[in-house]
Amino acid sequence: MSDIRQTEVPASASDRDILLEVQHLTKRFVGKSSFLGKTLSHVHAVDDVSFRIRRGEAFGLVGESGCGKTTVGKLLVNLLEPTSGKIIFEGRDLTAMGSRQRTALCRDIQLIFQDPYSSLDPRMRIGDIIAEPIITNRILPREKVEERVCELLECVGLANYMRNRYPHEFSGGQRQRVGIARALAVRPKLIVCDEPVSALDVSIQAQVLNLLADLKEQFGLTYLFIAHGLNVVKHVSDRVGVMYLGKMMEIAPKRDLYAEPLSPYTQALLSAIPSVDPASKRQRIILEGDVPSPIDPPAGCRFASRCFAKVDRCGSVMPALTQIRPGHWAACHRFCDSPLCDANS
Amino acid sequence: GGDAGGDGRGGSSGAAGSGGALADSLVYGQGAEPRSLDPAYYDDGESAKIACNIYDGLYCYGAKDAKVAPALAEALPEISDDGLVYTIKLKKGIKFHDGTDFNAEAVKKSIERQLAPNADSDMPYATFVYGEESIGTGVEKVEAPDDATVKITLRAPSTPFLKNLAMSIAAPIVSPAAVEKATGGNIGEAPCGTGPYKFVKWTKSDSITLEANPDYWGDAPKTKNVVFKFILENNTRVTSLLNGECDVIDGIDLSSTTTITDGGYDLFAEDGMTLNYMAFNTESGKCVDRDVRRAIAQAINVSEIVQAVYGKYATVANSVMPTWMASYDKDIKQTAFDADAAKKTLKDKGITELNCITYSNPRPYNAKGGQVLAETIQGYLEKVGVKLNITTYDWTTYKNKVATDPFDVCFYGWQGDNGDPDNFMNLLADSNWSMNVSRFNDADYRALIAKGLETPDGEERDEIYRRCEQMVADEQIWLLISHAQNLCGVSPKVKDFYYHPTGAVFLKDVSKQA
Amino acid sequence: MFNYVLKRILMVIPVLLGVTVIIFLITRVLAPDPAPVVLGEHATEAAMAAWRTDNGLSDPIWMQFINFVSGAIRGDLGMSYYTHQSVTAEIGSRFPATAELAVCAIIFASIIGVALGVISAVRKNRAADHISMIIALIGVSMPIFWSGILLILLFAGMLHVLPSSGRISPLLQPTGGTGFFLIDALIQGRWSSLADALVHLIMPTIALSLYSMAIITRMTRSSMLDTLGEDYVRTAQAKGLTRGRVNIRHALRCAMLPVSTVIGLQFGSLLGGALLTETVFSWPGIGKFAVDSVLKSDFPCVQGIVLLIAVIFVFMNLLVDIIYAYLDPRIKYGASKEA
Amino acid sequence: MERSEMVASTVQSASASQAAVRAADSDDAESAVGLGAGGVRAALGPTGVGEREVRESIWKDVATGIISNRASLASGIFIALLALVAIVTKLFPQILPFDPNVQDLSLSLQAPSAAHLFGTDLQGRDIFCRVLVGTQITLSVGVAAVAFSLSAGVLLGAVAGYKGGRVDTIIMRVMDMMLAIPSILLAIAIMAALGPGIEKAVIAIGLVSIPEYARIVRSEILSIKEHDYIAAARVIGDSNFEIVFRHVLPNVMQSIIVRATLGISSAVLDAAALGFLGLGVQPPCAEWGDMLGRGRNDLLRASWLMLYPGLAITLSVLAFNLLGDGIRDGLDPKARKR
Amino acid sequence: MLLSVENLSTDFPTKRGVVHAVENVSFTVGESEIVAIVGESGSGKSVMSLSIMGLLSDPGRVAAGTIDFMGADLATVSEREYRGLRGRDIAMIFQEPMTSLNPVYRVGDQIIEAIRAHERLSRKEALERAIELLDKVGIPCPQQRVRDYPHQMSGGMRQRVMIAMALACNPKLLIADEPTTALDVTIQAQILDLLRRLREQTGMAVLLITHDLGVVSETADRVVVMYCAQVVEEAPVRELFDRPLHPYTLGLLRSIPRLQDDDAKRLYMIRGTVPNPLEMPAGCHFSDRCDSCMEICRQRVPDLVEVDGHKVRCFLYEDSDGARKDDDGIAAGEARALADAETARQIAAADALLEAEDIRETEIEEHEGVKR
Ligand SMILES: Nc1ncnc2c1ncn2[C@@H]1O[C@H](COP(=O)(O)OP(=O)(O)OP(=O)(O)O)[C@@H](O)[C@H]1O
Ligand SMILES: Nc1ncnc2c1ncn2[C@@H]1O[C@H](COP(=O)(O)OP(=O)(O)OP(=O)(O)O)[C@@H](O)[C@H]1O
Ligand SMILES: [Mg+2]
Ligand SMILES: [Mg+2]
Repeated sequence: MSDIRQTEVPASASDRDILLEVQHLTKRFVGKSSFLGKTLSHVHAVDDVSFRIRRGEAFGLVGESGCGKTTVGKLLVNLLEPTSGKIIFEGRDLTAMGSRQRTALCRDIQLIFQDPYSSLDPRMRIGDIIAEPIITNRILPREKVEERVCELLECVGLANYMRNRYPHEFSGGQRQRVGIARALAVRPKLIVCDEPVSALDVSIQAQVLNLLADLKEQFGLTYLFIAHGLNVVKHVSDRVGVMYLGKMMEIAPKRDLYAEPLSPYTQALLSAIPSVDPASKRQRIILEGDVPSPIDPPAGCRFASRCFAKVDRCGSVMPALTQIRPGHWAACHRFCDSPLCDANS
Repeated sequence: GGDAGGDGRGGSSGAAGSGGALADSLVYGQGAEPRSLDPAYYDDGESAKIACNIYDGLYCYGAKDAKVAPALAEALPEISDDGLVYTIKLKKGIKFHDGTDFNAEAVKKSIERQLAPNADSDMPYATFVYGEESIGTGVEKVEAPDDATVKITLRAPSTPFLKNLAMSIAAPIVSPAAVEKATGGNIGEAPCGTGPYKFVKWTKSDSITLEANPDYWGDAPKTKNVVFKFILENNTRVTSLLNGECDVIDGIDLSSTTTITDGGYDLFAEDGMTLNYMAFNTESGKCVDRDVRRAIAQAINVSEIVQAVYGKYATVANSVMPTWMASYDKDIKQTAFDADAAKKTLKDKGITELNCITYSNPRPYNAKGGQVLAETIQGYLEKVGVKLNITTYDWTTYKNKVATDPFDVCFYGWQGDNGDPDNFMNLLADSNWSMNVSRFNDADYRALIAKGLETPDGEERDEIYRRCEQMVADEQIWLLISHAQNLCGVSPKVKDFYYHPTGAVFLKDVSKQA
Repeated sequence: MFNYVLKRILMVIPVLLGVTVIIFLITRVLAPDPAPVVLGEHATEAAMAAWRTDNGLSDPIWMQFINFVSGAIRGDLGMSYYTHQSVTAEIGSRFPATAELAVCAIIFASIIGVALGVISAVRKNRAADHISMIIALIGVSMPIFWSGILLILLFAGMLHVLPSSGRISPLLQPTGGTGFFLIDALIQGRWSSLADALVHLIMPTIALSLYSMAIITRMTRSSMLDTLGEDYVRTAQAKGLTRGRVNIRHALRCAMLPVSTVIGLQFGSLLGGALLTETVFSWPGIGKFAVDSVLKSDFPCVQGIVLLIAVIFVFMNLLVDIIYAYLDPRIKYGASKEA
Repeated sequence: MERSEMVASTVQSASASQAAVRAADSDDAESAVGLGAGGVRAALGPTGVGEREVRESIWKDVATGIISNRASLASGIFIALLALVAIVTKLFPQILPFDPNVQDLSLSLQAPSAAHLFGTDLQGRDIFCRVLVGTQITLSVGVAAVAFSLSAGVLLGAVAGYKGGRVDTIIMRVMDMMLAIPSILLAIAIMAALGPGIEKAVIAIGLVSIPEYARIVRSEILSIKEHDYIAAARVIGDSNFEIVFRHVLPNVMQSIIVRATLGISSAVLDAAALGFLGLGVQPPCAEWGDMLGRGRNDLLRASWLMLYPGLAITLSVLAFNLLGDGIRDGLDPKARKR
Repeated sequence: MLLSVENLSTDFPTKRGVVHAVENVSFTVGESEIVAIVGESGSGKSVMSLSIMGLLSDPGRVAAGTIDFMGADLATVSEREYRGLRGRDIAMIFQEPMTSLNPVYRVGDQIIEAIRAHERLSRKEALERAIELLDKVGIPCPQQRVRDYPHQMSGGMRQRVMIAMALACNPKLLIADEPTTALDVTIQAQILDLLRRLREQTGMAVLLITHDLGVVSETADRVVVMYCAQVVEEAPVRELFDRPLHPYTLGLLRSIPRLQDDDAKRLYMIRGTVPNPLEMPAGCHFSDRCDSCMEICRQRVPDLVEVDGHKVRCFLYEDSDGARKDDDGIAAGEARALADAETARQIAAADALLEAEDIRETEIEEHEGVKR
């Protein structure tokens, strides 16, 4: 139903700059299956999502629980097989590769997990956890591994002597640092941070966010930063994508997005953030109802059921992600109808 | 001496029915469930014990001996001179429990169902009692010239045949009408005979209930209801006696005897018709050498064993035949205990190790089970420098193994069927190794046995078996151990209880004080 | 819900077929030839051969299997080698005894087990808890056959207050009916029979249920402790409900979900335990029959019993699943995954 | 996993009846930290007080578990003693006052006395010595049967759990089939088919408990597979082999250890049951269940014949149960954070 | 005052020692006032609220202090009376809507149970009331929804049901323990909106426990900040955000990324982590992490002193003899706290920069090393 031309991947930079390009990425899980194993319904976890990440950029991905953010992350690091769509990393299509080749490329994309408790093997020492990827991928000769581990520990602000401790001896923030060090160990080009701070206390959050910012600067890393709070994403990322129920609703440079959100969903999301300063608070939009189930969602705009500005078409046709302003893409019938809409691509 | 009293008191108290009213039920506890109540289909004492109260045979044994007496038959048979034709007159006016008449036709049918071609492979005693065509023994035909006369023609003369007809296995007369009605002609669960008791019900694994047959042709049974309860565990059975749940129990373990007498209950103990022995493998292995067999026999103090294992409830066997049988001879000399001599011989022969197989379950001839014996003998042999390796099997498995395993010694025994010497002595002439576990194969011996079979009862016949006995002792085929006593616990209220050596328990005259 | 039940029922079939294969392999392939055992002392080779042919043992093994399975489907499990009666009848006449015992045992075990478990969870780390846990520990550690013998020794042998064996005094046995003496006696109004049957049941029930009771106690305790720590229990307390109501209506009700599963499974394992209990107490059920049959190489009976027990076990599981699904609305109303 | 299967698997996993219960029943004396503090945040900050978490070395945990609980410490010592007795009586049989296997009929059925602490049996053998020597068989059968079923069960469970899919279905269905036959009946049938003997008892007991181990290992692996650190290992490029051996198995170890300890207790019980039914050891070998089974015939006259072996069985089973409980407390799986 | 908690201390004796989960906490809640309690995880917020409800789990116990609720001292009241209060006068809702409802009963029945625990109503009347309540908390089609099981509802709906249940008997005080932490922001906005509306409609007071300062700022009238079992600061909400006094509050406020902040700036971080409750620093509990830590801070626990209706527990505002400093001293303290925080932030940033250079160097070396 959507025009290919319109759904071309939003980009405004030259190809060389593009580290990662995701095209029409779709992932469906089996929801219910019949007795004979026939699939009766699908969970549309990620549905036709496209975006690009430039080198050295931090791309934020926000959305409510269950909208498919983690699934996108897992697809990128090959923990899940996409149902369809392409993942082009440094010009090579990962989805078209054989598994061996793919594994070899794995080390270039690393993942930081949300839950610092379950992401570290409780039976391994911190030092070994960090050393493992180095050894597995034969990045350094054995005798140099130790040295490297020390550096990495230092990098993430942990003392050298902690190398011989086990994860349970650390606090959540410290564990998260270990997870970061492990991801850094293979010198990845892209790090997918899956809600790295949402399990942490406020006072610890800042430590980890600062660390991520520092590391990005130091190593020129590229981030895909997943979060469900817009304020955290804003602090970290350069551009932000907003997802809702498996669909990308809006992509824009941070400044544009926060200053002038186009999609009604983004607007609602922004207004819902409880703010410390009442002065900066925009008009509160309280959405009705809950996020619908991703199992066999309705045909129209995914957000239509809760939208405060919906028009007739919303119920039947999913609007395509369209460039409304330079670099600012949105999927909403309100804008597609506007003259701006035609001007793009 | 068939009526050797022993110290059994329950049986010999003559003052029955002296005081008070009689109870109308009697509970008899036994160790296992019968296989069947169709005489053609069981081979076990547990079944016979019950069935003998439901059925009568043409003949029966004396109340306390192995003499054959007429039962359904009018008198002892007329036997033709060649010993082949038996003419039997029947009692008249007797009815089966189902109301049909007992007559010559019924006898004919009862026997013929166990003859080829009617017999099936599940009839365990058919060939024993009625012979086999293939080896030219047994019944050739049965005729009923009139309602009260039966004529049985044998293929070859057989002295034990008459005794077989008195057995409570295979020989009892069943109602042809009932057989016709039963599926597969098997009345195992719906028995119907002419006996003093009628079958009422069989609760599987639990009990069988009988009730008095009001139309019984003989003296009326004294107790109205009789229940046979199956209680597997020995001590539980004893407990049930002491607890008043049972009035009589059998298969008592020696160790429980004091418990029973201490509890104020009577102990019935009389010699049975059994032999308990250790057999040497004469066909292969280390015991093929007779001297070795003798030496081993010398090493073992049988009377000590019997005393220790069975106490006073078994008699040391110095003859194959039980003491009370006519042809028993107390002068047969068995090898004497002499450990030193044994040690020397065995050393010379270089025997240091022997393989032994045995059975774990208690048997009628060995209440302690073969394992105890084996272990005991293991002890004696150790003292003469021989190691006995024991392998124990469950009885049923064991019966396979004695024919197939390469053992040096094994344990076995025999419970007599019909009180005839042939029944014991022909074991060693058998070519079936699970019967003849010593695998003894001697032409002279076999000739003697064949002769004994045809010779009519009398001194000549006794002499034949005496020679057989001596041969067994000299060749040291078996190490005879003991003749077991039948032990029963009896409530003092029960009068006139007797456990017949053939394993039958006739309850018709037994009464119980209320 | 319907789909769920259907699916579970269909899953039973391969399991039962597998059980048949396993037991067939053991009895017909591994085990020694039964002929000499069954035919006994006087059997000749020819007789044994004839017997084998009669009993279908000379057919190729796969054929025997097909015969057995096709027979089993028709409810014909063959003939006992020993008694020449149909196995179905042999088992059928003994099954009520086992069922009665097992049902009494499971009821006893559940009531006492749940009660002890609840008490010890509610009074955690107090004397009542420790006592219950000690009982439970002993329950799982004492061999059934030992505790059974001790009971007999004490109550029948020394105190003479309980009968040592059997289901009922034979002359009090209700005639006809279902074979379940308690039920028959009730229906027929034979109170002395009922009392006698109950008295006979006491010791075997205790011996048999001890192990299951212990398991249920432990399971109830831990499940109850889990639910007592659940948020909704605190919610219930915050509503101002009484302690008893919170413990029973909220905590126990939810704790019973896993416990009900265990109770169902214990019923299956009781049937296994019945093997030993019935042997010790001369209880005329299929457990004792199973042991006897195995020892007598009466393979048709062994196969029949194993199959029956497997069927009971599997259907018990099924029943438990269905009850569980019924008790737990999350399953009854097809919940989404998280919940 | 669909709901129905979830239930099915709860049910089935519980069907390793003891296993489930024992696993479920852990002393959560102190794991209820941060009661109101929902979710992960509660566990944040430094290691909470009294909070039990997975500790580094399994063996250290095992030791801590045992030592921190008086009952399990006592049973640990008791088991160590049993093992010592077994080894010493095996190596130096002359240390025993009487030869446990040599009969002396003159001493038949003596009541317990100073000379014969536990009395004598029918063959006049000293029951005390036989009980002591019985530890050899009890421990070796227990350990061997568990080792047998453990290795087979772990292998099958690991393959089923890790591979999933059809392999899983097939393996687990076969396990279901075995579970549907009461283990003691299956063991008896196997023993009847194989004939008596201690090795065969080990095989029979081992075989029948394979499904339990397979189930436990499988469900453990399934739950461990959910942990992010497995995903992390895959992301850094570990192969399946490395993941299984470096991350999965070490973390399954603890439940295996607990289960194995408790498994020994049920193996001892099963062995005793077989012995009791006369399907156990060959004479004159002393085995407790066998002694009990034989002693039962003389029960009314000589209650010591079944008293001491029965006590020996009960105590050692109890000890293994308590030990297992202690170890489980040390390794409390509930403390593992998800 | 509706509720006034005075010097409340709650202990958990454990094997490894006594955990003082709540130490000397005092605060008040007035009629229809929303008081927020903020603090890090483990700071004792939940234990404090459970102490008020009398629902402490083993081995917790109220060690000292009084909890005065409408004239009754809850710390000494009998279990029976307590039960009468719970659910009727004080209601409570919990953080996890997913697990706070009993999964095996219909939500309607659970609400009815709450009603009938305190009021003699027939089932039918109670059901009507339940439907009414569901309607009030904004659940669409309440007539049908009463028949739902909890699992058939989303998290937001369940939390509404919890609120409806809490409202069943028109309580005077609602304790809401992190009612929105588990929810999405858009749903959180709905719930907070609901709470505010209800307060207006029914005049019920709310004790709102949270760790999210944003929520506090938008919802509460007054704020109590807890750190390591103690109240470190208490103030009306605007006052607190405009003029945080305690270094911890200050740090907390500065460490959250705000929408209007300059993103390039590094966030302020509070150093270290929350201490283990069994190994509390000797003096001020925050001293280890405090940028303005002084000698005295490590020796004594400061008292809670009041500065114009604004209470704070810190030696920046308290003399060594325990008295509140004069206004100048307070201003100085305030200034110092701010300055220290800024310095700390800058130092940290500089450190990070240095480190970065270090690492870059070694990395270059390594790269070459590997190539060779
Ligand atoms: N393995 C799976 N099988 C089936 N459904 C899945 C699976 N993994 C995820 N889903 C479903 O896909 C949808 C998207 O999940 P995902 O974890 O990507 O969401 P998310 O945006 O990361 O949410 P959160 O903020 O809660 O982490 C959810 O509805 C989820 O239930
Ligand atoms: N049962 C208990 N045994 C021992 N200590 C406990 C127990 N319950 C709570 N504590 C301790 O009490 C302190 C306060 O816990 P509490 O749950 O009140 O924190 P909180 O502020 O509610 O945290 P969160 O924000 O995570 O909910 C913690 O240090 C905790 O370790
Ligand atoms: Mg996620
Ligand atoms: Mg809390």
